[in-house]
Amino acid sequence: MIILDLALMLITAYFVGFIYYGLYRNITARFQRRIGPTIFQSFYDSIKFFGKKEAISHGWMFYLGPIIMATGAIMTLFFIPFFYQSESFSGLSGYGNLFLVLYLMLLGPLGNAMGVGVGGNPFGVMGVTRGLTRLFALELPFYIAVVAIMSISQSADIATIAGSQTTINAFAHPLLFIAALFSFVAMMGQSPFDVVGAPVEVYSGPASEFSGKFLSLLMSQSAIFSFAKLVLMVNLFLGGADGFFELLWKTFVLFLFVIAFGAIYGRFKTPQSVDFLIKVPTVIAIVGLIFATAWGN
Amino acid sequence: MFATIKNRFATTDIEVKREDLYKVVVQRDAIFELIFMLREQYDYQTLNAITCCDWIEEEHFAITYILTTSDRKQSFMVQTMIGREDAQIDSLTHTFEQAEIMERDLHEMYGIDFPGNQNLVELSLENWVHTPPLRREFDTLEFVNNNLSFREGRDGNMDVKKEMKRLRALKKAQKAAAKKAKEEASEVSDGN
Amino acid sequence: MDEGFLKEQQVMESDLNSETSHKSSVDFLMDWFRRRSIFVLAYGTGCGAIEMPPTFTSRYDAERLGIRGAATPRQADVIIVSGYCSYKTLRRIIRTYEQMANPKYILALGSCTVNGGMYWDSYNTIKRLEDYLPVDMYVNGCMPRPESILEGFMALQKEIGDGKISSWQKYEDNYAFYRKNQEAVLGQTVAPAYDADWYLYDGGL
Amino acid sequence: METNKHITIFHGPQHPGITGNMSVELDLIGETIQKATTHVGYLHRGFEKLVERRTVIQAFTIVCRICVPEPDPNEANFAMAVEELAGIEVSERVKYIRVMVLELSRLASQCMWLAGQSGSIGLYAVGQWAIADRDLILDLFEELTGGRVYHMYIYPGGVRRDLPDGFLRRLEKVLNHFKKRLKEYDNIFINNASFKSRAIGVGIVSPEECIKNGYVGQVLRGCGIEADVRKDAPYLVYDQLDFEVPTAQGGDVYARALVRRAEMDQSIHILEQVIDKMPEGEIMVKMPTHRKFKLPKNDTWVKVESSRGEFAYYMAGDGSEKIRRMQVRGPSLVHAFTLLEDLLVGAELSDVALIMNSLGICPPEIER
Repeated sequence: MIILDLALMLITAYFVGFIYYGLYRNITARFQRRIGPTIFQSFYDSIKFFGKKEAISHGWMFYLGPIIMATGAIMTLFFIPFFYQSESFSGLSGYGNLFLVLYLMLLGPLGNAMGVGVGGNPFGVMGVTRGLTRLFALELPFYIAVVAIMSISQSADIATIAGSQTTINAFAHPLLFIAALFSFVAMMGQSPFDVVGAPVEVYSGPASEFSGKFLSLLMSQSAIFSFAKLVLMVNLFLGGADGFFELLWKTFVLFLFVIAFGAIYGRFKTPQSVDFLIKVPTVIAIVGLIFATAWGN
Repeated sequence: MFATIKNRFATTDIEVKREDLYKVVVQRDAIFELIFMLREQYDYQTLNAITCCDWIEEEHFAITYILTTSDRKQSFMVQTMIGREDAQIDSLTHTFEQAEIMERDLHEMYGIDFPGNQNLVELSLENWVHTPPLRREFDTLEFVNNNLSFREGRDGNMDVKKEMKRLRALKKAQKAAAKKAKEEASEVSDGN
Repeated sequence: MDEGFLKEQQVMESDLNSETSHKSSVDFLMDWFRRRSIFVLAYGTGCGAIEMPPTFTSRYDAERLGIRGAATPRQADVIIVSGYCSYKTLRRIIRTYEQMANPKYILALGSCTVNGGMYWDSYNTIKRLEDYLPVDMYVNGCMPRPESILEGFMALQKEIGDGKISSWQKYEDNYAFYRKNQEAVLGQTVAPAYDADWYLYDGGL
Repeated sequence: METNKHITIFHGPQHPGITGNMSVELDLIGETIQKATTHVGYLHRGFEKLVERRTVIQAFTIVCRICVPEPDPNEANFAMAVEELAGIEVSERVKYIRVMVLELSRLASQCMWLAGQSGSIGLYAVGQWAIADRDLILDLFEELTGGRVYHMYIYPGGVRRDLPDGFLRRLEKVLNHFKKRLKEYDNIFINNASFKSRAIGVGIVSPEECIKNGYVGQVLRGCGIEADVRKDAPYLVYDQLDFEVPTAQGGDVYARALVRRAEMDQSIHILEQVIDKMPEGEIMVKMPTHRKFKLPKNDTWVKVESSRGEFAYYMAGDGSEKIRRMQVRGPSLVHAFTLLEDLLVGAELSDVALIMNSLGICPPEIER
């Protein structure tokens, strides 16, 4: 039965993720005063790339990169319960807690770094270096906020954290939420922290050398992973969800915020974004942690 | 200023082109002295351009240095002639940094050598082995015809001149025929 | 007059008789997706590139048709040769084109790619692009307006959707012909020989 | 040299962050640039040779192709050089129309810059708006000349056709629209914290270097030097119009952005005066047919202020109906080599597109 559950979770995340990406492009287009593509556009793109034939090969190590990344994304998804009360759509969350999820979220980028390094494209390597630097910086405030939330809820189980919020954490502990939100924008690769794949600098960063099926795989994992991250944020800070409708509107509001944030800011350089993430959100998170521990108990 | 230049460089050839543009033609060995004098004494601080004009009939290149004052209100064209065969003139890179790229351009387009410029490599062209393209003896149309092919054109493509001639002849013939017919008709009517 | 009419009739009937009507359902589906998603390589090779920004931005908004820019040749479907092509650029275009993954298409803009255009007597531009690369669609004009470019794209999309275009196949099949022409203008320094399987001999898979 | 640390990459010609079809060869350690070498020639068409083979009026149709984003300074230069050599004096109305065309094209070109500069820091919304606003100007051009980008309008001896009915009124409408929009650009782009944090202190040029090496345009004005061909050596009717030369201090990318932004205001101001002052008169001097139109044996040097700085032509006639020699000296020639290669050393890879856009480097005018 769990297999069916996992398959349903994957399919939901896949389609909702792609539709969110389509919406992202469409809403950004509206910001830019144009019509924009249909909301299924990203899905079309991904399928089209699946049908392309690569002209070259860099060896199996190179192609392991996207596969490890996709594995990381899917595993992350499986350990995040969609709803805090329901038995279905809880995946493997009974077998692993928040610590495991945080660990799994790191797996993908590391695997990708390995693959791109083999590819030998200097822009890909540069993109990966930038990505890992940014990852290091954004994890710091995010981990502090998550640790604070865990200590408040006295649990590391995501469903318990989501279910135990009488006032949702975003209002009860705004400082932690703000800190985590900065990290989240960076995690989603939005402006001003989108230095990894900056086209005017390093083409498309880590993905520069990928094409065809593996690019399609990268796009799919990115859609799934984005949805997993959105669900995680909703569970931790927005009180979780008790049904599909609640889940969708909560994730969408969060996603809309990320888009709007990205549309009006330019891109920071790598040192600038690291500097910013280590200073501002980290300090906010620490202050939030102190407040939470002082008042929480 | 003009008097000084006339005396020192024994030239009478100073032209006032516009109120903001003067031109002088001097001997080849005196040109750098003149440029330095203009630069030191009359505030012509900027080298705007180095141009070259190929006078193939008179067997020389006219090299013009265009200098501008630091307030950018006056320009001075300093011209000299160098022979077309083994053309060479000293580089100005030691004084004006930007001369490097201008000389590189002229070297490529005219084959002029600038001793002192370290960086006379190809600028616009790549693997060019023919005559430098801006020299007058280089015929670009001949080069194109030898190396490249054009599209044949549409199936029904016609030579415009020939076709016009044909149409004109046709029209003339028609007119003549009409006239003849008319005459015949009038003859017939006369006959009646 | 009869001739032109007959030719038109042939073109109209050829749709019915073409092999494309027998393609498999997977191919049909793939073509449907290909047609709706076209990634254009960000390479402004000539002056026509000045009309690319208007085509892709708010006023004409090519993205509503599923056409968007791609940064690297590996991810691009279409390369736009926007106007005249100097030898130095041609070398880069060939190199870039060969890096793109199949299926790939070439859209040529302006009169210059058709027959040299106003640079017909220039010593540094090629005159007929199709001697060197397989061109799928010409958009004429000097330079073509964004509307024309969009129309060219839509025509290309239609051909892709019908599964008619296989220019990359043509390039591979007639590689000797293209290579000969390329070497005639560029010398021996064109690019490494293009071969879909070259990696097999190079310590690859 | 520690060879293992160095990496050489080509920034262009196929790159989203390059201004046109050119490339910069970068020698990097990490992401810091050690050495930069500019490569051009991807757009070389041999204009100067083609012009020598054509009669003056035939040459007129191709000169506008020399600089693609802003063709009108080429036409103006060409017309002014021919008129000076042939001794033709054009009417007041022609001069005003030419000023109008030049300022409109300056405004359009600055919009293009807005798009490029904001795109170089990933603020794509500004780029989308600016290009769409530029299209309004192109519509005016289309109405006036028949062409969106290449106009072939400023003919030696006049302009090719008179203003259509109500053109000035429509121009005024567009200007009013621009005035409203420019404030939005200020809010979202020029005053944006992320742009300031990227642009201030990047790509600094010193005033002495500017004068010595012949840098022009915004590079000079960004160092606080009031330099503008329209003021220093007025051509057409710029001496009768009231405008300022905006300057800024610092010599960095942000200073150049401020200067360009202020220039857009000045262009609008000039255009409004042109609308008020437009005189009546002939639009074309009577000229011989192009086969008989001959240039005397003489040479000249003319320059106009383009949107990127001084744009100059050297032209020599030899008594025949063909031009003996026409040399183009665009602002980008020195900027792309002497200046860019200097500025990029020590900069980061992320700054390359930023600096290139702020210099407004346009490759077709370098290699012609």
